[in-house]
Amino acid sequence: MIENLTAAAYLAAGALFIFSLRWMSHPKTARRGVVAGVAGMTAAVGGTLLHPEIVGFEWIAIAVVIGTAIGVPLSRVALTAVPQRTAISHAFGGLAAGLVGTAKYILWLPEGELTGFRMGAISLEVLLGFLTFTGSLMAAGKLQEVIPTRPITYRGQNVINLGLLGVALLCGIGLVLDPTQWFLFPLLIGLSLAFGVLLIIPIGGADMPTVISLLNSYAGLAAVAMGYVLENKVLIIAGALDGASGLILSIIMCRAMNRSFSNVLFGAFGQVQGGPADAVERKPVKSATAQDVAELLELAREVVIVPGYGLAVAQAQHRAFELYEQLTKRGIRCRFAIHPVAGRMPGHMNVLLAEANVPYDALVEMDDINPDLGQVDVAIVVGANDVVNPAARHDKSSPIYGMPIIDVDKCKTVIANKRTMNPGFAGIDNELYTADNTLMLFGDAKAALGDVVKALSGESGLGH
Amino acid sequence: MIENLTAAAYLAAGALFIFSLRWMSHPKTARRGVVAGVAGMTAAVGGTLLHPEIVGFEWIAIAVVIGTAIGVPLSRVALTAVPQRTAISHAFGGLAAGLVGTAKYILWLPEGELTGFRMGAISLEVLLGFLTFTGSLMAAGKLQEVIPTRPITYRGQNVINLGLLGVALLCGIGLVLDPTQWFLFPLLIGLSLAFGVLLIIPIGGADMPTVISLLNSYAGLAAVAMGYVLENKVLIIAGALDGASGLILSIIMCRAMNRSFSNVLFGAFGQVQGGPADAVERKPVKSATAQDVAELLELAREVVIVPGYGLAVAQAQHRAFELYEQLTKRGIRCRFAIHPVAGRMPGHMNVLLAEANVPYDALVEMDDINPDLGQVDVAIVVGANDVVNPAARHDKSSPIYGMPIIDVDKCKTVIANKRTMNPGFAGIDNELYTADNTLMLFGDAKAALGDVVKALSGESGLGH
Amino acid sequence: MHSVDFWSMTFVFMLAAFVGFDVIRNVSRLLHTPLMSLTNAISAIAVVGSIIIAGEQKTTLSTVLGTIAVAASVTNIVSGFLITDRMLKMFHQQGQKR
Amino acid sequence: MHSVDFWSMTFVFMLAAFVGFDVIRNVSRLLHTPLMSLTNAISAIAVVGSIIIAGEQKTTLSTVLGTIAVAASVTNIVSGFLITDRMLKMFHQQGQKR
Ligand SMILES: NC(=O)c1ccc[n+]([C@@H]2O[C@H](COP(=O)([O-])OP(=O)(O)OC[C@H]3O[C@@H](n4cnc5c(N)ncnc54)[C@H](OP(=O)(O)O)[C@@H]3O)[C@@H](O)[C@H]2O)c1
Ligand SMILES: NC(=O)c1ccc[n+]([C@@H]2O[C@H](COP(=O)([O-])OP(=O)(O)OC[C@H]3O[C@@H](n4cnc5c(N)ncnc54)[C@H](OP(=O)(O)O)[C@@H]3O)[C@@H](O)[C@H]2O)c1
Repeated sequence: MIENLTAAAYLAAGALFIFSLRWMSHPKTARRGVVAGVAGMTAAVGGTLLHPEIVGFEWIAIAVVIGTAIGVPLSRVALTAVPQRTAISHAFGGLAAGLVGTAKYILWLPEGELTGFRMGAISLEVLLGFLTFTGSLMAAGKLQEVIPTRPITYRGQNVINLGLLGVALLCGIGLVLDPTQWFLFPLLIGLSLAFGVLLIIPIGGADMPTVISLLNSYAGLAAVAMGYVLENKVLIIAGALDGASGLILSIIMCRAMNRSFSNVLFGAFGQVQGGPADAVERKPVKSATAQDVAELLELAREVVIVPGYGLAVAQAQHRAFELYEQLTKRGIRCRFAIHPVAGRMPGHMNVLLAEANVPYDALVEMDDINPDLGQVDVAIVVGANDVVNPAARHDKSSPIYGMPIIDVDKCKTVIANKRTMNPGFAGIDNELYTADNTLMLFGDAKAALGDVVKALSGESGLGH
Repeated sequence: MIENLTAAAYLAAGALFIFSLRWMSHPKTARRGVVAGVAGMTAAVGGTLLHPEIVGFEWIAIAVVIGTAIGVPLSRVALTAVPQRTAISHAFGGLAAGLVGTAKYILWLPEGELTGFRMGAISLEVLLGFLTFTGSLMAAGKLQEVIPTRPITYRGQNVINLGLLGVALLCGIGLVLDPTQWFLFPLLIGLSLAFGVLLIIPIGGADMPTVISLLNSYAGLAAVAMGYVLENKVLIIAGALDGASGLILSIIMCRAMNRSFSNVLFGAFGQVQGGPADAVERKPVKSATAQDVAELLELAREVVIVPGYGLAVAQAQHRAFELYEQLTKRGIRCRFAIHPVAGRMPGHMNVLLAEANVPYDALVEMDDINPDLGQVDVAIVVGANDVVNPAARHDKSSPIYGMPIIDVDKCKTVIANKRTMNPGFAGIDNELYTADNTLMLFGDAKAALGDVVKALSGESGLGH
Repeated sequence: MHSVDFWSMTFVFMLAAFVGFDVIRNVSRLLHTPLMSLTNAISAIAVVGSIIIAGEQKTTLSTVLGTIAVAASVTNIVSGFLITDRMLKMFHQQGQKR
Repeated sequence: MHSVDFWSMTFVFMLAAFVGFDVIRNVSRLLHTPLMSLTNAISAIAVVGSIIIAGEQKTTLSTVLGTIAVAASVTNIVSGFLITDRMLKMFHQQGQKR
């Protein structure tokens, strides 16, 4: 009877998780998705608590209190710290999977319950769990810049890493053949932990979002392995959903950057190549003041704002919203053009601008806005660089060649805001800044946009 | 070992069926979908033949020969007979499910293997299987017009039908409670067979496509029930896929007709309400000759052809293609506007026109073409009626009010081809024909379009 | 049937239903007629059950029923796949040879 | 583990993977950041395994490991759902009140 209750609860949990993700297909239903997720998790936990093997709830209760005490503050971080938070969370997930696998090994070893299949599943779970643990911690460290963000590479690195992984797999195989060779188990754990660290070291801080997504996928697969170990189908479903999600997001990122997985994992792309000092004889740039920009905008009928990583760094989203409001008030059509990899994580710009109250129907995806750009009078590029670099379209020698970009150079006038002439994430110059129809608006995005808004509202007084 | 082989084959079959349907998402990959389907079926059959319980293959071989002998000619029917063929096929599917359920009952009864759960699943399988069998045969008969197509209704019909279903369900419950009450089993079969017939009698011939789709869904559910009986997961997967497909297609049809399921099943809609004789004082219509039409077309820059059921009846698709070719050759942009329920089955127009060599990129869905119709010079409505009836937009008292239509009345000129002023499927008048910008081209679609093509090519001789 | 098996089946059914709805919703409207005949062929999966009944030859009656069921299913498989392919062959793009 | 169970698991995995790919592909690009935290919360389903280990209290070591695992999972559940909801609350349409 209780068995059936538990099974029904797990079935419901699986269905609820699926609905949860389905409802993320549109902002209108997305919050319902969270409710479904919470309901699913409640069903899964409830069904588990019915398990007759559970003899005492005290430790569970203590753990829940601790988890809640850590979890609540962790959910209140600033939006700019969301990538780090996600990474830390993956670390916790990996740790849990690894520990459950370890506990199962310890419990089943004396009972002689370790069939080859179980041992294999446990080995996989432990490997994936612990490498996700240290890998995610490293990723979080790089994102928080506690650990140097530049890729650390040395000769033979890939050979060493793959060798380590190979030895770990051999340990797993050894255990499958004879689970009583218990010394192999701590070795497997140690190697997994070490592999997680070494895997991340050669990857630049800026590639961390892709890596985090991949780690998400690994965490999902660890849950699947745990599902096989515990013969629990809700673990398999939830794990598969996560695995798919992580994989798809990293594929989207790689595609939008026109790079391959192996290039991200082994390419050490995050380095500034050459750097601005090397750049020889740059064409002169035309620079403008906030007042100039305001005057230009007043004459425009259609304006597009292209936000990038700089907007996030400067926390300039609220100024961007004020600018949007000023323009809309004057009857100027104003939209935001969102590149899929603008910023440092998928959907980065969307959350930031949503936080600043920008309605989501004003956020237009690259593919939808590109055809319209010929009709746009002024494009304002705010702290974006690579995602608007025309070299991606025509310069076959450019490292970003082939990456789809927002074609702001087709707009009548481009205003580009950044602090210096330094390159962005990809470390390359951007001919957009020296184009004839581009005006540079130098300065921190928050301050610069603020000045433009002030100039706009001061002049006309419409908003007062 | 063999068990594992079978299980692996079933797993592969399940995955292949899913790929098969996924690849139907685009005509480019669709033929690959058939290959995947065949591969999946081969894997499933192969895995089954490995079953150690199978002691002799002679009957299986004979059955395969018979099935192939019937199947091959059945696949060669004319495209207009496809709905009937599908219905007959569903009948075979239902029969197979019902017979397997019956055989399992007969085999398990003396062995005492009939647990309550198994008995319940068998009852469901038998009920769904046999009602699909007779229901589909009736539907095929109505479509082939072997059986009178008009709905046959009488007072208390719904009560009798539901009563019959209720008794059948009671038989099932009785069997679950005590499977040895074997006389209940033939009663259940008989009631299921009768219910299938009675279910279809009150439904008009023209509603058969929706009914067929629903029966497809039932056949899928019968396979699912068989899966539970035989504890076979590939049956459950394939059955669920079919169940979903039938349900979605019937929902699409109902929505496109702006009707509810219960209206289709109990509404006896297929009757001609009032009929043309009742129609009082119709506005005069303007009629045109093929020559007039050809002259109009020569001056057009953009033409849309709207095919309907009459095109299928007249087998005029080849003429329509010739017209399309003539126009395209002259540099006139010509497209086909496809309403989701034009014709008598979902996708009817698409297959017909594809058969006549029209490229699928010239077939545009209603929602995509409606916004463009204001710019269209000439719309040629070929044997379509309800799907272009503007009453659906504004006349709240019309039975088709709310049904989305192709807004041909927004085109500069409309040419409507049909044989008479008789109404179409819904049995109502169409104000489009009396509109100021409409010209009627009376006659059989094949002949009429043929004349237009002749007039066009004769005049200019461009094609010669 | 053990309750474990029942739940396994039910998990599979739940997931397959989700897959089915997603997959079918994405089928091109162009192809709804071939879709009907393709699912028709796939629903002939009942052949799996029929083969076992016809092959295990436990009683004459069950063998006869099984044999008829196999014949009916094979009819669907053969005609379903053949006609689907026949229809799909007709679809071609602008300028594309057949 | 019986081979029957293994195959049940594998069917569930195969189907869940299909569902996962279809569902995630349909997630709005607008919501990719909240999606990451939502899947993060869902992947804390490891709590199910952790609770059993922590609750069956078979050995001290296993109880300790289980307890840590529960704490880690609960952290993810709590923070994952809360931050997702926090982010989603920010999204609103033109003219729509918050
Ligand atoms: N979104 C993702 O998921 C993701 C994942 C991995 C990698 N990436 C990569 O990240 C890059 C994103 O492109 P992006 O155009 O958004 O950014 P970007 O190319 O990195 O450029 C950001 C620009 O912002 C400027 N900036 C920095 N701080 C600023 C401030 N306080 N005020 C004003 N400007 C400031 C910088 O110039 P100054 O220093 O001169 O001010 C810099 O040129 C792409 O190359 C993409 O491939 C994205
Ligand atoms: N497609 C589906 O899946 C489906 C399913 C169920 C129901 N339906 C229903 O079927 C209807 C389909 O609309 P529709 O506009 O395609 O068809 P319709 O409304 O039934 O009209 C067909 C027209 O074709 C004309 N016609 C018949 N034979 C002809 C011939 N040989 N040459 C020229 N014209 C001929 C008829 O007029 P004359 O007799 O004057 O020639 C009739 O007005 C809708 O009401 C829809 O709800 C469709």
